[in-house]
Amino acid sequence: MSIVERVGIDTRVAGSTLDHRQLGLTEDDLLKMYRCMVLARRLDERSEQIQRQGKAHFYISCRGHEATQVGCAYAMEAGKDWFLPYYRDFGVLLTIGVTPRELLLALFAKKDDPASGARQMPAHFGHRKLNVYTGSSPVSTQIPQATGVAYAHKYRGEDAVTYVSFGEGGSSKGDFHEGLNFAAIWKCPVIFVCENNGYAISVGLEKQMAVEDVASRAIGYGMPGVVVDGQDILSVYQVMKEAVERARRGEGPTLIEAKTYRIVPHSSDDDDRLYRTREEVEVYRTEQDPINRLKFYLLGNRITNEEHLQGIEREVLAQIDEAITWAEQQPDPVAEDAARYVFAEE
Amino acid sequence: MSIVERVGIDTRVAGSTLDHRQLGLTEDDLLKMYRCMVLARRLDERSEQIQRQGKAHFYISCRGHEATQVGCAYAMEAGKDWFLPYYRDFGVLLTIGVTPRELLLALFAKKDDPASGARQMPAHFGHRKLNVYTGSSPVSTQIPQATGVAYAHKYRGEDAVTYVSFGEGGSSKGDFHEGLNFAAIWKCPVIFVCENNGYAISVGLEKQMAVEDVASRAIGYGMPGVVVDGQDILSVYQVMKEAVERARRGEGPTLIEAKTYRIVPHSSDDDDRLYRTREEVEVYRTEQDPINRLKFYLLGNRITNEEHLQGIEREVLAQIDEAITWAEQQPDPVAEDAARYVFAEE
Amino acid sequence: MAVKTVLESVHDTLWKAMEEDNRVVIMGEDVGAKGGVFRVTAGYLEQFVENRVIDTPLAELAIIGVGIGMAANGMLPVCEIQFADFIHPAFDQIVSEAARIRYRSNNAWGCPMVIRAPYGGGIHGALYHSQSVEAFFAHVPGLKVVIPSTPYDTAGLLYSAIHDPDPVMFFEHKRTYRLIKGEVPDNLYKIPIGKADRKREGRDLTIFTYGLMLHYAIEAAERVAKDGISVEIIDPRTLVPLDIDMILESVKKTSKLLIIHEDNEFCGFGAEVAAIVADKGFAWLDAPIKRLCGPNVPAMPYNHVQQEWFLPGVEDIEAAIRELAEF
Amino acid sequence: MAVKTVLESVHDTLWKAMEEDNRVVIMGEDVGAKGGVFRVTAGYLEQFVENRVIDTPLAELAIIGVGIGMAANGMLPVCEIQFADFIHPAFDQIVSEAARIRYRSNNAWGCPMVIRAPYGGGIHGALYHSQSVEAFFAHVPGLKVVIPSTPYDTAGLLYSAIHDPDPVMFFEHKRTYRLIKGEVPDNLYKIPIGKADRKREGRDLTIFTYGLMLHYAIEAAERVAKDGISVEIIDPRTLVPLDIDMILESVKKTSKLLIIHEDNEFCGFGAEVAAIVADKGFAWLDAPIKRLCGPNVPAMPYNHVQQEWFLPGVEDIEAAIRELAEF
Ligand SMILES: Cc1ncc(C[n+]2csc(CCOP(=O)(O)OP(=O)(O)O)c2C)c(N)n1
Ligand SMILES: Cc1ncc(C[n+]2csc(CCOP(=O)(O)OP(=O)(O)O)c2C)c(N)n1
Ligand SMILES: [Mg+2]
Ligand SMILES: [Mg+2]
Repeated sequence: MSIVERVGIDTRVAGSTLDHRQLGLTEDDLLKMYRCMVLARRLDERSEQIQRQGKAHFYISCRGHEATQVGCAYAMEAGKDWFLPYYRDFGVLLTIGVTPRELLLALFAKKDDPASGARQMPAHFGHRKLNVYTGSSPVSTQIPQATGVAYAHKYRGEDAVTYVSFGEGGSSKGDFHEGLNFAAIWKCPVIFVCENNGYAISVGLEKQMAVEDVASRAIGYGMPGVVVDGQDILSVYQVMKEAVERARRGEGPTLIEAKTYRIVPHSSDDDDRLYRTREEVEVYRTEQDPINRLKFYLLGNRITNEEHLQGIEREVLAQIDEAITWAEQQPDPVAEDAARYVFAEE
Repeated sequence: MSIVERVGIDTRVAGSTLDHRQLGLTEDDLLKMYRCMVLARRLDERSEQIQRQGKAHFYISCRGHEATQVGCAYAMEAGKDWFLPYYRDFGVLLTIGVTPRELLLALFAKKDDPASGARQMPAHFGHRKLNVYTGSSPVSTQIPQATGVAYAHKYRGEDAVTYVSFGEGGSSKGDFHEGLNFAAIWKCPVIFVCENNGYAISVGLEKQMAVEDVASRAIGYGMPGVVVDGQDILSVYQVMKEAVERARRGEGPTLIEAKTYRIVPHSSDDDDRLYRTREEVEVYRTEQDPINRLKFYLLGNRITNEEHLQGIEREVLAQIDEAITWAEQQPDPVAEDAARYVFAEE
Repeated sequence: MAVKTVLESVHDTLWKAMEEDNRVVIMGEDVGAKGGVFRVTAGYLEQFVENRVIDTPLAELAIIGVGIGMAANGMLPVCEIQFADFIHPAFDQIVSEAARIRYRSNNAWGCPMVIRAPYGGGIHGALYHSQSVEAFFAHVPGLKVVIPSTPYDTAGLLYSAIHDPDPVMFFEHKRTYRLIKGEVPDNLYKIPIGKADRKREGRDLTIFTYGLMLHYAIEAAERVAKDGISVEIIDPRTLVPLDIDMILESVKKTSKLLIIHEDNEFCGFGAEVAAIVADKGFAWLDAPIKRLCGPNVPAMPYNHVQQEWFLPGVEDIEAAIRELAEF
Repeated sequence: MAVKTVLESVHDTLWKAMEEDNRVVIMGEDVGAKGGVFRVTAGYLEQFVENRVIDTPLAELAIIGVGIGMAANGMLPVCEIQFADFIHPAFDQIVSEAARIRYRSNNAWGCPMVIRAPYGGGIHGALYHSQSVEAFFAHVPGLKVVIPSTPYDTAGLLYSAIHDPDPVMFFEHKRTYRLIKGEVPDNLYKIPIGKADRKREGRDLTIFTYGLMLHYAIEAAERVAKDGISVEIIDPRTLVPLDIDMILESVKKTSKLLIIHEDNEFCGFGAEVAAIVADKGFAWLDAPIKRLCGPNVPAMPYNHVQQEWFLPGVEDIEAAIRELAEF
């Protein structure tokens, strides 16, 4: 018995089975999406290098999740909607307008890091101007908070929507349960996005849950639960857009589960050979790679050509390199400033 | 779409639609069940009186829940199985062999109260010899604990089953989520019984959840979810028995939701006229009263007669009165003993 | 000025603050139709719309977590935890989240919320309806911790708390709710968070205490006054920030310090007061710093005999005063 | 006797305790295939059956809650919280439940479990991978709190903890895992919970400290020794029960006390030590009781400049010793 809607699943093909025009997307949109994904990927790779060179203490990756992240963010309205992303969501942040420079300030632990002034590790996002709420390390604490943010929008009669994400590991915590239940009762305009990559660090799905889909929990709260192929950006965009519209119409929250995969270790502190095979990873590095899938769609549908895509690559790399050079030279925070902002200053 | 099994629901009739013989119950069993229900009810009423007379500081009731409690407990094996009841479960305790005397020691806050030596309020159960684990006030903390108890049985290859109960209010807490998920993953032999009486103190269902059935959450954990008419002891016994057998066979946990009603205020500190109508309550005091329903079945099927039932009443009342007189005369705890058992004594 | 109980003071202050400012909402278990288990919000649901008097599911983590989100997005939530004993499921949301929203975001975000909870014993609440929890939260930088003990302080501090830009833990001793009465101005007013109050002037000995014990201490001080022992009583009113100056000033004068609280002694709040004075007030001390606190058992038992055993009473305080005064 | 790191000491002790007794199981996040994020349980999954090396869902409340149930039913669970910072979601299960199973049941039930967690900073773990949490739990009657600082103490105390009839919080300073080496007997042995250890003998001044700071303090003491300042260092090893006698004995000898910990000062564990000494050791004191602790900010920042700002270092300790010695 299927109790969740399934979109794009079981059709894991190169490209997508959907047509972007039916989703209201222009070719220009597709290229922008492509650019965001490539930007996230290359920034990620360069960040890994920087960490390996000993220039950063910590690095955590979005690699493999780009379709999910960019697809979700593209369906939101930057500047108006609110975001409570989890630590992998580089693709979300870049899509809504956070710059590589800003993200690199966090990687290099620099004073002007807009998220935390280098108080927190990289990937603990936050961006006041873009309504990205400050995040922390304990997983899933952001879930009930997102419900509260959305409650406030609804309370004031505004039609902004709140995005909140977490891994499938995070769905095991009480915060998930309590946050979704509250949102369903009060029909808060919030979209819960579970990026299910099959592992909570090393713990595989069968030790995390006895069900196939996290989305199957939605029915127990009274909201739609949708499973989507998280490698296919068009499928992701489709379900996210529907959920956002539903929320804006005042019909309440949705739980979206994107089946995805992280193709690198959990973080710079992890060695994933301890718990998964190289063969398994390889699939997601090749045919199931989300960037490859969009590329295949773009080329297959003659929306663009290899050359143009390579141009995007070059341009993105140049942007990143410039940002790295810049960010690395920025100042460290001042030691004594660590005493500030325990409380508001007068 | 129904994602839970529904037993006895939508057939809320006087008596039961089931036949006790098909459930493997003898007429003697039925009379024992009846006696347990009456014992719980009368003890409850007398406890209320005692509290009103100022002889106890606190009283909390099982009234209305008797079919659920006695039906569940009757399907368990006393002395072998384990119990983590919640505060309303007087019917469970009496059925497995805890005596009115013992329960009254707690009500009068006497030294020999087997649950806590009067350290805790009444209805914070515990009975070492009968495998009733010590309970507390924070709701739902017992849920993951029950999973752990059941894990230990399974670990040692024993076929004991663990019963744990909570109100539908308690199902909103993270403990519920984390405890059920863990039990499903490890197929622990535990039965989760939700006594859904429609209120968490004053908070009605529509402010507690956006779904009809707590049991609909079972599917999100990967265990059967069953809704049962909690006023019909035969229906309750049936689903509980199946769940217990399933657990003994090593097939894992079940979530049972018994739709029931408490026909008195939440506790001696509550005034239920603030949040519900007298008409609503009246239904459950009359045709939907669980004792009436079994009585109707017993008389309708000519299993016994009014006279015999009145004999049971008299006998129960005599037992309770004797127990009250006895318990009231027992000693208080010694003041300085309150310093003991923070840690084990050598 | 009307004479009110502590309970009425909370009721009226919250009410007026909600009337005054739409951003203020209350949320918690049974705050709606029932008006709260202590009837603090009696009549609110009729007066304000349902989405300002939020009956929550039985889920403390969500009460705080959702409140944090509201606070991030322009509201001023006043979250009620039904009994302080039940605050622990929300410990992570309070300690890891609310307390450090500002710090971790380098001042980009704030968390203006109030977390109210009735605490304390003496009402036959047994192990789980009697506890004091202030020491946990006082240790957490980023939280303000307020414990008013009179109707006047309650109103002024609650109003300050609601408009404080940071999260405020607001603990009300439930035994004082109906027991303690006092004059309270009709209008809304603020008492600054971080200022102690000298509840009694004296020369021989300083008592630091708050909550129910404050009232017991006053009674004990009156008793010993007849024998010429002059006790000064400092009510901190807010444990964080703590008004260290007033404590030191008093110890400088009296040279003796007795710390009293209901919470168990070991690592209780009194330890911090003792530590501060043993450092900064060392030179003035004429006697050991004494603590009179709840015993180190998990909480007070239900049976009245053992409840009394747990709670420091007026006689215990009197005895402690006499002993220290004679040192 | 082999020389081991603190990490190896934990690894080997747990391993042998599991070999010896089937009731012992470990549970936590990533303890299985990965062998723990610090590799404390590396190789366990291959050696022991899967249901003794339990990879749990990401759910700390369940890790403790399920562990309590196991402990009730004849097992000896050793629960791992991946970082002490993530213990708070389980706060209610620890404080309201594990800590008072025995007390609330009047000794009918017990809760023999160990809760292990790496804590402490200095590894660029920032706000949420660096915290000290011992003060919270030390305040809770019914919990034992153990913080070993050497490989030898770690092995002996861990084995004692596993066979203790009550719940034991076992905090390992993660910076010491690979940094601190020492001799450890090959066999299992017990060090009694509740006995402090004089890590250094001295005459002029007593330092009370534990964890990483203990090692810094030893270094600082060596430095000042060259100038004739003789420092005694008391390592409590267990914060609860606390070996008050050894502390008082030392203060009686030296007349001066410096308390050092990494956790922030306000209401930190050091406050209790100061309070005890300011009462029971008052007569022997020749100087104010001093504390050198983490500052009162939510936790240490990520950037190395600010991390260093937060953590007391050998120089800071040296300066504090000199100042107090001169008093
Ligand atoms: C409460 C808490 N416990 C443990 C951790 C340590 N931890 C960080 S990420 C992680 C796994 C998260 O897995 P998942 O939610 O599936 O997200 P993914 O990393 O796979 O994207 C763990 C255990 C944490 N951050 N917070
Ligand atoms: C964690 C926690 N929060 C609040 C309370 C106070 N409280 C006691 S019972 C109760 C309502 C429980 O409702 P439900 O679970 O539906 O059980 P019922 O009483 O209806 O049988 C509340 C809020 C508590 N005991 N524990
Ligand atoms: Mg994952
Ligand atoms: Mg209920």
